[in-house]
Amino acid sequence: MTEFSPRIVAFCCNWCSYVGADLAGTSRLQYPDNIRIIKVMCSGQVFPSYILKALELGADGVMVAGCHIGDCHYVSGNKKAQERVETLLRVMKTLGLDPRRVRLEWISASEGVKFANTVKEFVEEVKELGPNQLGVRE
Amino acid sequence: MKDEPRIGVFVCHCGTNIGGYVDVPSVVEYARTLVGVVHVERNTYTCADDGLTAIKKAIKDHNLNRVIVASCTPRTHAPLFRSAVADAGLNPYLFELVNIREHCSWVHMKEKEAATQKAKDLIRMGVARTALLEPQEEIRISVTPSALVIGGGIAGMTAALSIANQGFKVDIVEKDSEMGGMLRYLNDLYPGGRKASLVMDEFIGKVKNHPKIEVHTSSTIKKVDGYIGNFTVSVQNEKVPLDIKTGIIVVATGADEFKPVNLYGYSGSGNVLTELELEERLKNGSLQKLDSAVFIQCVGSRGEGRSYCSRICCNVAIKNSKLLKQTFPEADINILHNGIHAYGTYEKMYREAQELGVGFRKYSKEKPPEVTVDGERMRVKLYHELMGREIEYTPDIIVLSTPLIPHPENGDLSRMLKVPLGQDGFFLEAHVKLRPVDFATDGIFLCGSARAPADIIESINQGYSAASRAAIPLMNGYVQAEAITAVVDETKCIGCGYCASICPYRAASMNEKTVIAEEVTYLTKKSYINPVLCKGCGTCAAGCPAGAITPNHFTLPQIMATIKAFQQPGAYIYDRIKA
Amino acid sequence: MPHAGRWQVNEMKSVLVIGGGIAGIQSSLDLANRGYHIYLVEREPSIGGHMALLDKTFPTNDCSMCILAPKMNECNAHPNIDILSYSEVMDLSGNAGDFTARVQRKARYINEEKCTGCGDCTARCPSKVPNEYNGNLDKRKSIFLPYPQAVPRVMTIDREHCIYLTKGKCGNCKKVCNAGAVDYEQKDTFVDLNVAAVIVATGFDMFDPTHMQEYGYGKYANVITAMEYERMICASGPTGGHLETAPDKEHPGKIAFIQCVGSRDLQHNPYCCSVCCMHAIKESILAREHYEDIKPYIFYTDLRAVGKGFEEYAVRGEKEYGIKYIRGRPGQIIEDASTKKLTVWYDDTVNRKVKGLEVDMAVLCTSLIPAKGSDKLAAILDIELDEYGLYKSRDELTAPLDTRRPGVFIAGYCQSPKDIPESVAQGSGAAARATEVAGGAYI
Amino acid sequence: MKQIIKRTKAYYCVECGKCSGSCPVARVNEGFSPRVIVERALSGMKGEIEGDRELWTCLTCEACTTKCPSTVKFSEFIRGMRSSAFNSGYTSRCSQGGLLHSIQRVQSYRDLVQNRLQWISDDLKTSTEGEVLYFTGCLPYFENLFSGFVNPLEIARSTVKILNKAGISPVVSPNERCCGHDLLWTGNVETFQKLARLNVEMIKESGASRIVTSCPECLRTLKLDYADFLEGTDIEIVHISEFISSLIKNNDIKLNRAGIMTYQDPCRLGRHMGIYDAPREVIKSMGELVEMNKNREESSCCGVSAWATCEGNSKQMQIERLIEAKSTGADMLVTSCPKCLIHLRCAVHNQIPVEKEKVDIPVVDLTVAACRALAGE
Repeated sequence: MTEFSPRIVAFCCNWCSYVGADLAGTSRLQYPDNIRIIKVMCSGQVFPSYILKALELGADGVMVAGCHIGDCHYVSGNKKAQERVETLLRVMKTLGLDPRRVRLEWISASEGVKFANTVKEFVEEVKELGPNQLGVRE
Repeated sequence: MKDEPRIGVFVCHCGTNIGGYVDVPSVVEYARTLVGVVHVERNTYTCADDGLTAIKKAIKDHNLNRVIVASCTPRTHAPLFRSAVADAGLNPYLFELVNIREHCSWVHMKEKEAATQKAKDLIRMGVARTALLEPQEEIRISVTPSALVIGGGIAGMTAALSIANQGFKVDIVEKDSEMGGMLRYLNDLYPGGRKASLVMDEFIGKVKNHPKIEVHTSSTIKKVDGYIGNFTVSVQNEKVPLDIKTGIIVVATGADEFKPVNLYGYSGSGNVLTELELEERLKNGSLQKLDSAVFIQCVGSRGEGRSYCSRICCNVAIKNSKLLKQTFPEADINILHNGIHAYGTYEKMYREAQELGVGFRKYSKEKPPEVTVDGERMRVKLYHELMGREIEYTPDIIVLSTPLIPHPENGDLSRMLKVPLGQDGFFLEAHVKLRPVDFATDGIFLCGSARAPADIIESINQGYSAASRAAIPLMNGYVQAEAITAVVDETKCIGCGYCASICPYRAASMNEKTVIAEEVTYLTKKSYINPVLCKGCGTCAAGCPAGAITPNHFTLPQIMATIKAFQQPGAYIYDRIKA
Repeated sequence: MPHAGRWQVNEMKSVLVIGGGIAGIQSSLDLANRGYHIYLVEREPSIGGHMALLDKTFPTNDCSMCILAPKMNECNAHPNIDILSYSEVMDLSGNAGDFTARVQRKARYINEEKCTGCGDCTARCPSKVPNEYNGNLDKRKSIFLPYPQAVPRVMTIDREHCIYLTKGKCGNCKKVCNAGAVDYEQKDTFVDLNVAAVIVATGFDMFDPTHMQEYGYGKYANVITAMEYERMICASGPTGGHLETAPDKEHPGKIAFIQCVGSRDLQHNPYCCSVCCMHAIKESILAREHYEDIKPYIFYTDLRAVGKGFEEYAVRGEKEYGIKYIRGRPGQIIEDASTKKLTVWYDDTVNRKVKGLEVDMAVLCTSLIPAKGSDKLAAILDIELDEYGLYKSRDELTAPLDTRRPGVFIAGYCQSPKDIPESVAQGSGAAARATEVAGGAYI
Repeated sequence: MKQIIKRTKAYYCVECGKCSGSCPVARVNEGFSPRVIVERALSGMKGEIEGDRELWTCLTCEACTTKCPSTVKFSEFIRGMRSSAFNSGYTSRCSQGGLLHSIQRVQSYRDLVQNRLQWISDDLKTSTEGEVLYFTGCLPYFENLFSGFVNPLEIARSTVKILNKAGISPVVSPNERCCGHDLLWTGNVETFQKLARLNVEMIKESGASRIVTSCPECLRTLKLDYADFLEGTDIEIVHISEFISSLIKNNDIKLNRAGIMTYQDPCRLGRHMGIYDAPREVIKSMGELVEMNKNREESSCCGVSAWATCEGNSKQMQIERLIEAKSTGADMLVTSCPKCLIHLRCAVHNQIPVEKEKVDIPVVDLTVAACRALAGE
């Protein structure tokens, strides 16, 4: 049996975490290939429905990454993101979905290392959780 | 959607930066299979002139209405490709950049197969999104033809003078009661040895006499509103608060000298001094007699906690050692260093100090000098690595070369201006190499030691540099705003006011509207988002209970299509979700 | 090619920028973006300067061409910028606000307006000459583009080596050119430009270490200069990014980077070049990124990592990329004639012993010296040179961008040693000064 | 010491270490580092330098001096420090038990009557007065000491023969004294000055306007270190290699082919005086020149200077140099300094640590080789 290789989608804000991911690249930090980034202007722009849709379609993990609290390019969008993700996590619990499949991270433009490490950790954690049951179709 | 997508995909090898780790030909073949894609090619460097020409040619030849470039980060290259697309007659927002370098080839350098698969996925996701892209129009914002410079030191004064000489009104906001910044505390300046006070007076004189410059001393920034071209800065001085309208802002707040309390016997009094304290003694002539002096370099820098090199301290120590030697020719002056960083033509100053007889002794980083202070008697023990032995000095004064450190107020200012600080606490420019005095945020610029330790010449250079960058929007009289803003669909808006309550820019407001329904006409409230104020963060949209707000260029259908494409590894069929 | 007639029309204020390296490019864009008309005069066939020849840039390891190419293209596409490449300024008369500059447009034997840069001619050109844009490590043709990203994308015929121009035979390029762009009869032309201000940004040249016999450059195959190394490790360079050593083209196991070759040297160039420590660290890191088994050694005098984030870069180079820093300038390099391996003789500060280190490649970080012809240009512009042959500021402390001639400004390395961001900053700064003068306000 | 530092610009030292990296002695002697010696001086450790045996180890070959980026005149610095040490009562460890320095000191007695012209055979034309003076140097004494493995006086005879061939009958004076080079470089400045005065008297008496030397050390000493003593005169001083090469250039003499040769640059002729091309031109006119890897400015030293230090290190340097010479495939190793000749020959005279084949190459003086190759002889 081949090892489970999770599929993870990450919503990164244009100003900090996308740039942090760029920095991981320019620093040639190697991390697992399981992640696909979708750029948004702000973590506050992430509709909760995006996250659930991704899970529904079988993503094994979803990450939302924004600027550190206080550093939001749009002042407070990340705080809104935090509130919304927390709400969604409660919903997920009720749905019987493991909330550990969704991660909210603050990664700044200078934190290429943190970006790479976060991906590594998250991939490991999702591996332990195993495949998302919603992704298993007949 | 009005038109069937005809997407062209251009995959960049970026030399071997992508081509070396991703199987580009197979990515190209895969891209051909995606629905909506009518043309695919690969380029050695898509960003080069030939690559851009190829894009324009393909748009014409294949009647493309959407373009994807799969190459590097959009941060540096999107504007270039956008303008190429625009040159060929397409709306520049019908372009998408898929990052398969920073986010793919460079982070998966040892797994070509996986990297190739990831590149395919990212392109598939890009195609899904691009198919749904819509043209956007940029708007022009008029610019208030004046500048505000925060900080009245040498960098700020230079910037202010140059902007004023270019024809614009400038307000200088200085927190202290007088201008001059660090110059007020300096004795002689390098290179050349001119008195700091003379240089300072010359600059202050020019600033004060300039009809276009207004100086606000003892004033601090309380609040910053607005955006490029239209800032309102609230300034508090001793008497009255003042709102200044300005088109651009220059940050020239300088830096502080680190006081090395508890290092090398420094206590703030006595004969262990910092460079600034030495300058003070030289300036007021209180140093009457000197038999021996020891300078210690890199005190509090280039180590744990404060890792950076403060750039100017070697030159400052050389300057001061020369002065001491000239004043007290018989004195034994030694500079204990961990590498003399007299970069550029300052090497000459180093040579001159050597000629005068200043001693330069390297210490080992592992065994830094030890200072013991016993009343009046001071001893410095140096482990000389090259000779493999200890040397002892009994100086009259010990001068500690400490780094310039960021102001503690930088944090507040950075929050008010919404510009970032680097890990070292200095302000962080937009790009280390090519945008040294710009912030990522339009309309705010940076110069002098607020950016990183800089000496007088460098501060002046950067002052002019910031003045040049700042004057561009002022001279044009307008800036072109990005088109990515949020728009309200009034038919969906339920008038709840959520958007207005959370918008940090007060771009969303509730307007009264008369709604004519089939049977009744009634008055309600509808959201309106001011496109000039809106920054396009989309936070309102994501929270709108009615889904009435669309963040342009990042619409719900576009993102949803991307998410779907993410999970559909096979040949992708784009989903037409009605907007 | 712009027409002479058009240049007399001068509705916008015009500024002449001499030198199309990063400093000159920055000056040009800053001024063009505020509505000034720019004549960007470049001696070489393409703008881009030395930055175009670098692989990556410190301390972010940004790909040099990746960040430069957009700016080069922006210059080319800008409606307010005329690039006069392969041209030199011959005379400057008049005063600030109203100068007349005479520019010699060297015949490139190509009609710039017709040439598409397709390269058909290059493919058929039989004449091969050492490629100076690749550190002479490979050959180019006599009709050529300096490098694929060259701007403007127009061919140039090297009149020294072209078989037709030297011997009257061949003519292949003309035969194959579908655009009809080849013109062997083209002559040098002169144009007069009316400009309000002049910015000089002519950069630097590299010191030739051949006569420093102790390092055996030119004599030993595996002793190269840092500029040659940049080309070699660059994916678009002559070896496609592979480091090759004699005799078998294997990549080196050990590389010695030798600092201050010709600089900080009272016998040659007394100043510190400001950038060599950093580019050696970068080049070491790149070596390790290309080949994990490479062991880089940097022989330095003082490791001057003085810019923003530089010290941290140096530390990272040691900790993460295994760079071994050795404080000592080597005295001699000796080649083993059969294996072509090199022994670098140096004094080790820590052990206080003189040792010979056997390496496979030695990279000489040679001095950056005043651009050739600086003295001539200084005479033409009536500005001064300093003791090093760089352009002298009116006041080195308070007016670094000004020269003794009002309206003529200097920016970049030609003013004093500096790195890319400092050159960019000065490029902008000179634009500000030029605007002050051209605007005529409060001067 | 402060004076010495000032005079030699030692204060310019930035500890770059290029000197040590260039130093042939440091490669074979772990304890020796020019950089550390200067560093000690700059730290004011006069006593330590004077008392250190390594002060005398330096060959003053100028391998470092020629390329010092800070233009520190290291060999002059060493000379100064040795003089300072000498005045403090320290002396060098003179080779041959101090015999050679004794011989040189004895020559400084004004009333001494030497018997140093016995080598002038009947076929050689010399004069007591004239335009050209041949300064023979210590060759007669070297003949006395080292005839077991070299013939130093053949150099003198060859020199005169070539001068004769050019129509010159040189002055060779019985009152010539040692030029004082070795004493000067081992700190005995006072005796050097005595010798210089005596020699200058002799030179002035001879009426010569041109001096030819066959020894690079004499050349350097007369040309540079006698400058003060010869002030006011207009005497040209040339090395025999320069003289021969000009004869060849003017077609005054012709040389027959004498085989493949490699060339050892003597430190005094090369790095001290900058004469690299003249001897090479002479060699090329009588054979093929194959260079050793280390040549011209980069040339290695013969291992001993001023008879100050001869020890294991010296021998190691000599053997390595001979191996390098042999590996060029040349028929002979040509040098233009009697001391190089003596030292390189001496190295293989007794037991050697390597196989004989590796170092087995004849060492010949340039003038001797040229004289042997004179056409029509």
